[in-house]
Amino acid sequence: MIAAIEPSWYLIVASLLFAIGAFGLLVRNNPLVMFMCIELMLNAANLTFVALATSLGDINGQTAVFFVLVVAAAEVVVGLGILVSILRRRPGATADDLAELKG
Amino acid sequence: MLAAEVTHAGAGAFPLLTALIAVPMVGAVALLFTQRSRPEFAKLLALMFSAVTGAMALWMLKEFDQSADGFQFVSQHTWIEDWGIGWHLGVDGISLFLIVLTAVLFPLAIVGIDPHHDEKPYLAWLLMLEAGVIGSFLSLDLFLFFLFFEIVLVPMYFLIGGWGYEDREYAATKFYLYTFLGSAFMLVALVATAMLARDDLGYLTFDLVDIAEGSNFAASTGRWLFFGFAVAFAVKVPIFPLHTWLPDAHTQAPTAGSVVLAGVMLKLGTYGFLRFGLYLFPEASVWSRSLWLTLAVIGIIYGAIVATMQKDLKRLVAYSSIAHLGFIVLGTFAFTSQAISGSVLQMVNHGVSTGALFLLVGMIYERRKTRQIAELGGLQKVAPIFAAGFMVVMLSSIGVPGLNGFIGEYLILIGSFQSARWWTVVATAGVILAALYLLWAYQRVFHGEPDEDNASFPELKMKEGLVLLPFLVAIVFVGVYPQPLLDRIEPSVDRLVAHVADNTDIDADPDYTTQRGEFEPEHGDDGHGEDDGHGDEADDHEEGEG
Amino acid sequence: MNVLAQADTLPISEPEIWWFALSPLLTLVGGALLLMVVGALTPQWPRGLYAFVSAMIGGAAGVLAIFNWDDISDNGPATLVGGALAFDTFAMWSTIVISGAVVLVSMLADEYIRDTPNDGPEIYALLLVAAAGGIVMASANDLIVLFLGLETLSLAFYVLAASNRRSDASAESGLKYFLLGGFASAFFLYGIALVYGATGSTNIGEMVTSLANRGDSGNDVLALAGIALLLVGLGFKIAAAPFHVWTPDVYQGAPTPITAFMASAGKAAAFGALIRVLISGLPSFRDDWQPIIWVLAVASLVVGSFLAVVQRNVKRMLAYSSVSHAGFILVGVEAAAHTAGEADGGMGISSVQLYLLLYSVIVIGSFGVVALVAREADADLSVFDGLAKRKPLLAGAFTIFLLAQAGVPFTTGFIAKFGVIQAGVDAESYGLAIIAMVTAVIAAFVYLRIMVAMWQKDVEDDAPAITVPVSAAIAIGFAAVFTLVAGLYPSLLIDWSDAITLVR
Amino acid sequence: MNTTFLEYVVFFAASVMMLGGAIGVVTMKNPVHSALGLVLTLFGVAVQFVAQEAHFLAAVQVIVYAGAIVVLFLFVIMLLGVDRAVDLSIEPIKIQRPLAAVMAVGLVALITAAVIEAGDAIGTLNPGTGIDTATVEDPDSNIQQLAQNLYNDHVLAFELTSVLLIVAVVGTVLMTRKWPKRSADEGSEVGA
Amino acid sequence: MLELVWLIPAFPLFGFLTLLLAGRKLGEPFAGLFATAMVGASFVVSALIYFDLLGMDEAERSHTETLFSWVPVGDLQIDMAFLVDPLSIVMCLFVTGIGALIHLYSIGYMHGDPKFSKFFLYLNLFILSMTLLVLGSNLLVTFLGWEGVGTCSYFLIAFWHTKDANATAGKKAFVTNRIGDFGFMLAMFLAFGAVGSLDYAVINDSALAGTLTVATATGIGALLFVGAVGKSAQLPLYVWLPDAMAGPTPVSALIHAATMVTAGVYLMVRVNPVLGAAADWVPTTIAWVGALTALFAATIALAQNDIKKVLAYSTVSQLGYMFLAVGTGAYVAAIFHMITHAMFKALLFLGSGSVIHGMHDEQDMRKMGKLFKLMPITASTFIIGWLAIAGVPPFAGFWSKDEILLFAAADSWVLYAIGIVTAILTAFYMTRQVIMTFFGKAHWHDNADDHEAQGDFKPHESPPFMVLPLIVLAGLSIVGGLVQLPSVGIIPSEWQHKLLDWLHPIVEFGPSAEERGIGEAIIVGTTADDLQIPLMFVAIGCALLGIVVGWLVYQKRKIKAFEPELLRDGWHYDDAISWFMGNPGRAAFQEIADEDQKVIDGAVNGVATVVRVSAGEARKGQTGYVRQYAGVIGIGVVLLLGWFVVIRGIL
Repeated sequence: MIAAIEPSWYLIVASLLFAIGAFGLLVRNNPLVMFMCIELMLNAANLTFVALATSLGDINGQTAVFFVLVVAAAEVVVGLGILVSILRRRPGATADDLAELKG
Repeated sequence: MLAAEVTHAGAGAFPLLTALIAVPMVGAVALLFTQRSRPEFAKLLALMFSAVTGAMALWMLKEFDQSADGFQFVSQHTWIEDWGIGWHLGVDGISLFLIVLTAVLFPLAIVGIDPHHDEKPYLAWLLMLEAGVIGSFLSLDLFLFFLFFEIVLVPMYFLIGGWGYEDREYAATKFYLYTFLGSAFMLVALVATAMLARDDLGYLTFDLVDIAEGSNFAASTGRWLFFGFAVAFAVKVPIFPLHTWLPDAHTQAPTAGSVVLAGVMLKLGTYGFLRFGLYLFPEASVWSRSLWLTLAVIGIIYGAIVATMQKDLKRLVAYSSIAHLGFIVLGTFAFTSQAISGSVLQMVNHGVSTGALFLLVGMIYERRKTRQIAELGGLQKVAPIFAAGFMVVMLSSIGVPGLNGFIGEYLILIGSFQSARWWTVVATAGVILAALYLLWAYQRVFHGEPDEDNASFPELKMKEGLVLLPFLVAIVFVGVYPQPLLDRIEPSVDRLVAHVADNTDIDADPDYTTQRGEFEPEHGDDGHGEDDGHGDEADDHEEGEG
Repeated sequence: MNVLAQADTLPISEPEIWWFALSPLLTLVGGALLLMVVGALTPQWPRGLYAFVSAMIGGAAGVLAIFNWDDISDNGPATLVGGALAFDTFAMWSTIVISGAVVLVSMLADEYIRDTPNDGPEIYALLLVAAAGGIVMASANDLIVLFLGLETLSLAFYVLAASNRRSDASAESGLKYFLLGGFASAFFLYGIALVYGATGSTNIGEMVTSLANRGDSGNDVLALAGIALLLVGLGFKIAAAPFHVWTPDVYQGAPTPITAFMASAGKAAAFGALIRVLISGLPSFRDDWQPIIWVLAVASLVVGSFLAVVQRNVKRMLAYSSVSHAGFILVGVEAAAHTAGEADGGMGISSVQLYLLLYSVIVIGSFGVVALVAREADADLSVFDGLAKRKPLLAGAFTIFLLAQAGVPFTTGFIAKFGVIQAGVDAESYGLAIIAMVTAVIAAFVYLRIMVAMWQKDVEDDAPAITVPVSAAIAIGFAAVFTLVAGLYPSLLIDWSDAITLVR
Repeated sequence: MNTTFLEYVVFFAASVMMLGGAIGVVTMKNPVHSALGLVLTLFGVAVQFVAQEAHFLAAVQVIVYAGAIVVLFLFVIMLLGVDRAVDLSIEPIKIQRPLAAVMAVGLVALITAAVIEAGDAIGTLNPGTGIDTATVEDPDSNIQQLAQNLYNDHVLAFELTSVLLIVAVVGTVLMTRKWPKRSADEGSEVGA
Repeated sequence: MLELVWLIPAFPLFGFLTLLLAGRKLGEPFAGLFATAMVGASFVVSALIYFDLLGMDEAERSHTETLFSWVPVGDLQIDMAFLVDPLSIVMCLFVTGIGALIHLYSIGYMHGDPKFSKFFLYLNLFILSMTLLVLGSNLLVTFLGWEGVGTCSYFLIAFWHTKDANATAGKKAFVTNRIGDFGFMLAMFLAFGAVGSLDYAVINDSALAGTLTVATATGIGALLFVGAVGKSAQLPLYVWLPDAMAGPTPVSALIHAATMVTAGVYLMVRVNPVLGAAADWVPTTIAWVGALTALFAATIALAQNDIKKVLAYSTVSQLGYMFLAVGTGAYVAAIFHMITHAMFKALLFLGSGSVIHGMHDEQDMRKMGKLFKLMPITASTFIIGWLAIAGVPPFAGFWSKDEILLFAAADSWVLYAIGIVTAILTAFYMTRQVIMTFFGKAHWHDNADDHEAQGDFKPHESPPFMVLPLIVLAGLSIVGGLVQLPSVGIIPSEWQHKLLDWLHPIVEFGPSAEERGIGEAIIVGTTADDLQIPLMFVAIGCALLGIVVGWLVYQKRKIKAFEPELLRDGWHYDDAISWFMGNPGRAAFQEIADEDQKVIDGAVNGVATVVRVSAGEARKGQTGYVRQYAGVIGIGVVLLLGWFVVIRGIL
């Protein structure tokens, strides 16, 4: 290995990214932004995969990232589809506005 | 030593016990296909099925080999092989009369009580209930027993909820949940029993006989398991302080529901204690007897006191059941042949007399549309025959000698006195209270001058009389000549007592011809005979002695 | 699946593929494609044909799974496609359950969906694909494959939940499900990553081997962190408290047949995955995660039963009750945990699978009735008032399902509960077993409430008429009969479930 | 060493980029700005990939994410016209922010703790055969290895992604297809 | 003949069943006649058996006739069996004999009552029970009869149940008796535990043989005495008997004077070997309870105005005498007094019934007076009864009371003093009653308005059905003493102690018995025995003293009548009990019943409420905000991570 950076550094940075994403999902009200936060979390996971693959010297981690990318893409498509269908009916609706089901 | 099972000669050909369960079940299903608009046809059909069941039960009674102490008419088939569960039915002296009582009570309830609406489902539930109750009494497999023990809740729930009085939803739900809660513990204990017995037996089985004879639980294990079973039975009995579902359920249930509930369903608890408590966990039963005896005695006194102050006639009878069942529990945990035989007999007796009481209270309600004691009065003047019937049943319930209630109560007390002296002394005091609340109620309802509403109280009708008659006959017959019953009950009870004695240090057959009982005189001037008295009794009831 | 293109320069040796073993999966995916492609190319099909085809495909997958089961019984379990999938009785059982759910739900959905502009092949295609995803989850022998299966299932569910576009509730439930599902998936993925780092592989078989040889490695902490996150993702899918929060809202908002599918196939798949990951993959950490399973089980039991009590909406009641059922199934998982990784696996896994099968039928039946009586999200209890007088058979069937859910004897519900309790007791988890039974009592109150409404309340005058379409009637009828008959004579099912093993 | 120092620089630069972008996503009032923050993060991640010799993934990251996904986001934002700034100082759910903070801090702390505890042991258990990195002689080596792995060990997963995409397609069709208006039950049908 | 003993209860049973089925059809007076005939038949059978026994050797005079096995469980083998021996047959004789007379009387007394046949139904049932009581060969059969008579007593007290007081009195009698039964039952349990049987033969033999320990014997004896106290209306349980006068007068005569209430005495005599084997305090207590009851009841009787109440308290008092006898070992005297008392008290009651009948249901003596001329036969016979109870020789009561006093004196002079004071009081209040009713000033016309027959109301003599038994009983009251004449010189020795001889060996006597401290007390050689004749004159003197003073007070009005409220109210004993039961007792019951609802049921409903409320609170957590759900999941994540990383991993 040539990388001098400890793998744990990457992991810690990734955990920060992940936490920011999770935090964002909790505090933001706009479903699109919440959605972006999920992407942040997935990216954190990806970074973790790659860092671990590097430290393991194992290509499987990288392959996994490849799959995650596809998943993320599919998820975005579906998610945006749902969002569009909702926001078309109720323009400007926030996540908090969609709280009719409760209790 | 007890493993031998007696299969009755000639009974092998026809699966009688299975039929006892199947016939009412089939009847219930058959009723579903009748027309809603033809209630009388449904009633006829239901009556037919229940009568056939009753006839089969009576035939079983006739064929029952009274000298044998094991299970008879045994029907055993594998059912869920992987879990060691079998369709294992059998009858012995302990269950015999309970089954006969059940099978006879239902046709009477069907004939005698009119639900007023929705006859078809009502009758179907009744028949299903009958199948469940009989099944519970017949099951010799823990799993099977639990199935039946649980299933009876459903028809009862619907009967109370569908045909009951004002507060029926509350009462039905309370009944269901309360008893279900008890069973929850039992289920866990039951499974644990089978699982732990597997270590001793070498195979997984839920068979009662196999487990009881083959297992050897460590003391602490057995106690926990017993406790699990006991909770369910204690709720069902009900033992103080787990009783409050009963008054509500009884009061709100339709008459047939009350009759069946008091007549046979409560016995599932006391029967369970005998069949599954003592038989499976003799050590734990003996170990915990002080608790049960104490609760039983509290129940006797407490039920009577609370009954005294009831304003609702049905509630009063319900509380009286709590007191009466206290006696049965007392007898069960006395571990003497007399006491347990008395308990078994008293189960039947209570079924007859309290069943009849509920029937009569139901008739009063039919006529007056009230159960409030305060609104009744002077009925003896306008309906003397009705009053006479009520009186006989009431006296039986009080425990007047010559009637059935006395025999059971007496056997329980005399048997318990030998092994649980001070509890019995208190319990005997409960006999006084029984007279108090019932006579007081009788006075308020039947004595005095009838007011305007009560003056037109109709006399007992022919049909009602015919329904009541079997109860009265049973009350007097058992009171005067209980021997045929006792002869059949006793061998099985002796066997049970011997089983308990084998596994504990209880003396199954104390020798009464030598001096043993010490009545502590106030003077304390006589100490002799102290030692040989204790040897006969459980080592752990010094608290009662001292 | 087409054979992969090979570049001349790349010596790629594709793994051996045993097509018949994959046939249930292929059937479902192929069926979905067929529906979409043929559906797109032809004009509107006759009424009910989409549903029929979907049901047939589901049935075919189930039948193929049965053949495979036979094969496994004879030749023993194996792994497929380079160790990506497990080919064992456990997987086949899940396949059968999920395929069965497809059949029943398709029949239920037919009439329901016909009333909407969605009456095309899409819904059914999504059902089939979701089923395929679920089967992959339950058969996955690789965490990445598991993740992909989970995403396939989830994405399909998100869309299905939101598919009734006339209903705000449906849209809301879809969005909520999507956001929370994505959130949970991210945790799950992160967990996979960490476990991968700690074990050097995502393949379950390799994980077990490497963990068995791990010695005194500091990596354990990383693996533990990963397990925690895996449990979050799986806990979310199985709707175990406190990760159940989405369940009531989504179950209520989603079109009712879809809810039925989620509660049956979704649960079966998720529990399959849970067992794969924990029992198959991580037995060496069982002392670490077993207490969490215990806690999740208790929390689910308590939360599910308590909250169900205070609901007014029948769909929400059933949703919360499904949470408590999840708790029950977790009792079986907890039992299996005691012997995870040992030769004698105990009764846990069998009991879980048996529960899933029996519960699936019950819950589909239950929601099927709800779908007919209260078509939309507003399934208030009062809608069921006097149902017994209006539709006695329907009310009778619902009563059977409710009794079964309450665990009343002579129904499959009891057998299911008995199985997990037995497994729990066998594993000496007495406390958990008792808690489970006590909460079952509380939950019983819910079912009693619905029964009271049906049998003892009077019909509201302005209640809309209830029509019972034939296909739904068949599905509900089958479910009711199955619930009773299998409850009465469960030995065959139990016998089969006892043969459930996990590939090692 | 220079190389090492450079790596530190790259690492920190990329991390700042990545985390800064992430913070931007969370804190930007306008969703469009959030999307741009996302782009920043994605690039940061891509740089991190490159730093770890995962060139192919870095490329795909940029193409798929930045090129497709973010564009899709922006497209939807514009389509729906939700590109309005919102006031983030108001939090309608009181407990939400402390909750989120606790969660975020907890997550970071616990995972960091785990990582630090694992320390040198990371990557020691069951290590792989090594990752081919792009060299001058064989610029495709990483890609080839990846491909081989993809089509060999992960062929099923790969095929599953196609199923996933089917779902996406069918789902989107279902969600976005126009429904005929039905005046009767237009409006809320949500339960009380 | 002895084998036919079952016929004794069988006749009344047959009568009962017949009346049950066809009573209304038989109607008046045939139902009554039929019932009377049945009891009469029993009497005949009893008499035949009596003569049969008479012809046997003393040792053979015991026969157990087993009908069937009644309650057989293991060691407990209880037969439905009758014991024929001198004691039981004597009891049978007077139960059926007096019973038959009272039946006869009732035909007249109950004339016109709408429930005429039912009355006889109950009476027959009563006789059946009573014969079972006395014939039972074991404690349980006796108990069957014991409870049976109690139940009949309940029925008959509450016979006119439309009046609340009657119903209450009936219930009171039953419940109070049950308190006594408590003792009876425990005694049986103890006996079974000790000897494994409830047969009198086994228990008594074991007591005689000395195998019964003192402790056990004490227990059995004391507990049976508790039973006897209840049934025989002794302190502190006598309260029900005065109230029992609410029943028809023949019932008072039959049940609450002649037969049932003496069952306790019978029982004590029946198990006299056990009492002998018991600790000394048992007989002493019995004696004292008897003596005190005798005195206490006599004082109350002094101030009663209800003609039947006087007799009721008098009955309590006389029963006290019997227990005094039992306690002092004078078993034979107890039986003797029981028999004579049955005769004269039945006579008095029936006489009072006749008066009440003649007065159109008036019971207040203050509204009577000067009835002698109007009701000569009733008055004459009543006077005979009066003399008998007052202890005037040669009437029956004198002999029996005198024997009791003799034994009391032999035992303790204090007891004797109490007895003799009671004797004076008895003579006094009975004199008061006779004068107020039959002599003195006529008050009945003052209150004529109160009576049904207004204006021309005039008391009249009763019909022959009623008068005939009076005459018979009067005759018996005169000669009853012949049964057991004392060993006083002027009486021929073969006439002496007939009853004592007859009851041997049921009541053991003689040196060997004395040695073991059982059986009849031996008074030979005591001071009392030496003073037998003087004591006899003292008793006669006391009786005369009471009569004279009574005559002076009520007839001559020379001395002001002393009738304090306290006595009239029975020392407020009954009131106190009623108050206690009605107020704190009832309140306590109500409290417990309320607590049942509040605490126990409250706990059950409380659990339900806790579930509902806590779930309701938890439900609010399900806010519908998706972000909050994510927060919940997030917290779950942190907790899980905390567990795995910190607790399981790092620690």
